[in-house]
Amino acid sequence: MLMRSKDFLAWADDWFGRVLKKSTLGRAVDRVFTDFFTWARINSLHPLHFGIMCCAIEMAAASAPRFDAQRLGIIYRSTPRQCDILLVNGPVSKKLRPDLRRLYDQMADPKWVIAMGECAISGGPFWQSYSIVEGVDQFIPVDVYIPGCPVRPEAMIEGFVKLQEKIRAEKKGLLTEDWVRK
Amino acid sequence: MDLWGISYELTSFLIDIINFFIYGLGWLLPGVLGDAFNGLGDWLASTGVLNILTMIVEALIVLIVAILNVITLIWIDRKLLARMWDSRGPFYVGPLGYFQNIADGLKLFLKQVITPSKADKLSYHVAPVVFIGSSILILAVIPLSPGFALSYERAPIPGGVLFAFAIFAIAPFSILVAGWAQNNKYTLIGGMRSAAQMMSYEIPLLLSIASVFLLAGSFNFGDVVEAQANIWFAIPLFIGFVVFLVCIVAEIERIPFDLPEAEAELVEGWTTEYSGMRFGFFLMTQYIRGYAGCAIAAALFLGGWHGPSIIPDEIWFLSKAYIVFLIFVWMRASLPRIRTDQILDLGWKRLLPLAMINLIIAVAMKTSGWF
Amino acid sequence: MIDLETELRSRIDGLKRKIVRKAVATCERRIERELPEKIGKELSELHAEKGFIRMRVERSSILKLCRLLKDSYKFNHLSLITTVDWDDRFELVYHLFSYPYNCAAEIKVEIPRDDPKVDSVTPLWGGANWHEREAYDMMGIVFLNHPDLRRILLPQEYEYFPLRKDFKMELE
Amino acid sequence: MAEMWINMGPQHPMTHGLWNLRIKVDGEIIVDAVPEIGYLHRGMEKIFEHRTYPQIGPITDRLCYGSSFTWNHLYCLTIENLMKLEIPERAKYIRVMVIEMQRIASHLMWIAAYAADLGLLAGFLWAMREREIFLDLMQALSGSRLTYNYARIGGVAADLPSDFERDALRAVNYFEKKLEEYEALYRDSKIFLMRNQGIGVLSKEDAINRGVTGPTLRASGVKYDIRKDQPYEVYEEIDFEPQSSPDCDCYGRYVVRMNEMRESCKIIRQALSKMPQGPVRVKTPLIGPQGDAIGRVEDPRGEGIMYVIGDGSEKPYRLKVRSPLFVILSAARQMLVGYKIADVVAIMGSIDVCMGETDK
Repeated sequence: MLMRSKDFLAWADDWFGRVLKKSTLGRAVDRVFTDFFTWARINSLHPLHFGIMCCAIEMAAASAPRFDAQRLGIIYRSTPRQCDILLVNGPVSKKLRPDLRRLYDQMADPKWVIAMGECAISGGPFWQSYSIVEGVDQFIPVDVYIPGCPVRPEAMIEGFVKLQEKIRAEKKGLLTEDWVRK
Repeated sequence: MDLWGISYELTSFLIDIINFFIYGLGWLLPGVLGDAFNGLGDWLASTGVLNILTMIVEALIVLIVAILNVITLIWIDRKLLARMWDSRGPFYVGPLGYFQNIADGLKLFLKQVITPSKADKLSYHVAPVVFIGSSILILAVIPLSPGFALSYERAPIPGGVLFAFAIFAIAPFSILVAGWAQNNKYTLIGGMRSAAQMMSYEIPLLLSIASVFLLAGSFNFGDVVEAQANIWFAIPLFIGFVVFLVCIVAEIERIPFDLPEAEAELVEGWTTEYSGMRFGFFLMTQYIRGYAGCAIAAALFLGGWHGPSIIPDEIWFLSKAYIVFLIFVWMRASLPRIRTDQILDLGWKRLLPLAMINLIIAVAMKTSGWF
Repeated sequence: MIDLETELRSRIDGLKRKIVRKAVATCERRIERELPEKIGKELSELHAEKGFIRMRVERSSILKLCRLLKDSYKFNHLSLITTVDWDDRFELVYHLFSYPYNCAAEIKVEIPRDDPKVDSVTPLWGGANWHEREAYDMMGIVFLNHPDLRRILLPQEYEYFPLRKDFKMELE
Repeated sequence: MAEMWINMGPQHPMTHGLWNLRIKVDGEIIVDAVPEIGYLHRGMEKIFEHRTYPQIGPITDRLCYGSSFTWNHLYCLTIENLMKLEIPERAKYIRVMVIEMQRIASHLMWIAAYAADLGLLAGFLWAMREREIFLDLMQALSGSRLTYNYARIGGVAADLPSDFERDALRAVNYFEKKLEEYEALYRDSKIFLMRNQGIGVLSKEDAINRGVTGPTLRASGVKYDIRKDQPYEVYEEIDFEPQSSPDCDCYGRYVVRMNEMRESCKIIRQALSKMPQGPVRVKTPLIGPQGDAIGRVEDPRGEGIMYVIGDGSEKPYRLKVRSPLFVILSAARQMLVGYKIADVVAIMGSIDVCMGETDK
């Protein structure tokens, strides 16, 4: 029965996890809280403050008074640790690719990726150039694609609304689902 | 009726209900077991236990009221800033976006907590706890009215103001530790800046409130506010009030003095590596400190809960605190960020002499017998 | 009043322009007269019109020519270094501008393809530094005596020189 | 504290785009700085060689997202020089007017980013608000908000829509009033002056030697504006004053840009009043001649040059772009060393970084 505190914590975590995930209790808890948690998630989408090319300007314009993305609770955070969304708004060059992957890895789960504009979707006008990755989905999973060259601010906000719909449809609870992406 | 009284009634009512069952069990069960239950009931109803439970209930009430105020302040901050920026602020979540902060907080609660592999584990996890714990402690001593104050058997906390400022001064320590523990150059610089800034602003801050103590002749919030029944200290000690406001903005790290977390150059400053609710703690704590700062300003300089008695005392107090906060919001909307050496210059070369002048004025007033 | 002012200003502008045109013409004439003597045979082409002086020079005397242009004719702004791949040789095109004389110069230098080396002009114009790094990055031309000749736009470990004509891109 | 290197970028709120500034600091003081660029390198010059002359137009829009029309126009100007085309007078006036609108929009983008860097978010949002007015005008012309593709080889894509003159005049009048509001926010703020005066000094000699151009050069006391000194289009017939400042610091750059916006308003008014009637476009050959040509314009960020070599086919043999920021960034070390970390944002913000043209 002798355990170190770390072992004890791991054991307790495992035991609680098993009970909650398997039993009806867990499902009941989830059913009560999932809606609540989903509400929190969809209403607080914080993208990473990261501009690449033209769409970055439209991203800035979207938070300006005319389009005002702040109404939806969209606030840009500068550090990837505190963000939910990686907004890729331009072509990804081969020099940038490892850095972008690292940014994605640094973000805390749950996280989503939006490919904004043609360049991020497929390389756009620079398709097949020697230094451009043809689409950001070649190395990170993308949830929402927003077409346009450049994307208009309205379209960007629409993309966020689409992402909200996606999260709402996923309806992931806290206990029965593992959030960490495999 | 005051807070202690309400809490006492509430607690004894709850204990009466519990004791109904305990004594019932004692009556039902025979022999030693029944005696034991009867003894438990007696113990619960004894004065000491009742007092301790009352204190817990009282603290909970104070905490909840304070947190509600803090949430409102965050909302006011976002809404008013947005209006000054010609936009709308949070709009869709709840009435006028009031629940936006709650959604943000809940989401942060659900986020993964990342501990960088090269971080100093113990201090990385302890620093946010120290930061938020010390800040919530400040709220304990701030009275909203003579009735609504944390007290023990109706005896107010002696030296409440001193206690508040002692606790205020703990924050730089935890910020420095947090900045160091994350093992990141930005956070280290942010932590150093924060420590330097807060420590150099403590001195003019304390000097400016020393003049208030001098005029009021007490370290208690209650006595200080009572001393302003005729005239607010902000009028005779106007210089001190201005110094105090500037210093408190520096202490709670808002624009123009938010350089420890200057997001443009230091990537969110000393919280760069914190994620999830640990970061949420930091964010919330800054507003808790903001609320504490505004409330202290209202109590020490703006006459606390004094005002025409049509409106309850608590509302008077809170509205004064909110008005001070509105000034901070206004400053944030219209001023750029200042630089490290300039902030220290301002603290040592401008505010400190002004605070000294203010102290001299206070001494002159006291000796001439005006107060 | 305002009409008078604009009238005056436009006249002054016209005068200024006349003076500048004169200065440009003087500069052109001086260069046409003096340069061939100073550089010698290696200056294979010299042609000036409307404040735009075209030169072609051997690569051994590019630094000498540039120093002369900068010191004697006040060409104080190096604007652009273009590299061209003519399949059998490389060509460098320098564009210089002179703020005081308000005239431009274009120097063309040919470099053999198998030995792409040329003197750096960074000691004369600090602004040439990155232009030359870019030329190295894109075309693989080595600048002698350059303080920091690394790739600038592409990753350091990149193997090709993409603007050379033999670097094919599947792009149609 | 020991000296240490700090990486600012590629993801850093200071960068406004995609580059990496490595600074070596001793405590808070910068002792060395190495800019690292190329994260947005798209191989533009290689792509140009594979496209026909009309196809290149839309790509040049993407050279600089802040002032796309300037680059589009520069491309058309260069090709017109190569083909020795003379474009209609009205098209020239329209071009001048749109260039100046683009300059205002670009400078507004600059002041927005600059204010956000200094922690003044009101400046950001206000400038973006006024920028929308000019974007609306451009949208009426071309149908697009950011990348217009409005200039064509041999003129402009279309004539002005109806009532455009009225809207443009109204926008300019409104904007001139708003500029005074900006001045109240910046020039009259003690903290703004404290953050800018004497910061990022680039002496006149250094500026010329490093090849710095545009507002940054003029803020260093050199009154050299390509629009005035080597006029293109119809700038010769328009009365305006090139702006310069003897300050050499961030504040000087601020003053130059603010005054340039005022001058741009004047130019738009004059262009509108002097604009003749007539066609806006001439027929152009699809095949370019042999030979080379150079186009040189005053971009909002500095001197933009395109150098084209034609080989007698429908594609250019070589099209070289001279980007102003590419050169100004190479002078970053001269501007940064000796100042504090907090000044990095002010200095790098004041030169108006746009990575699209820099990395090409």
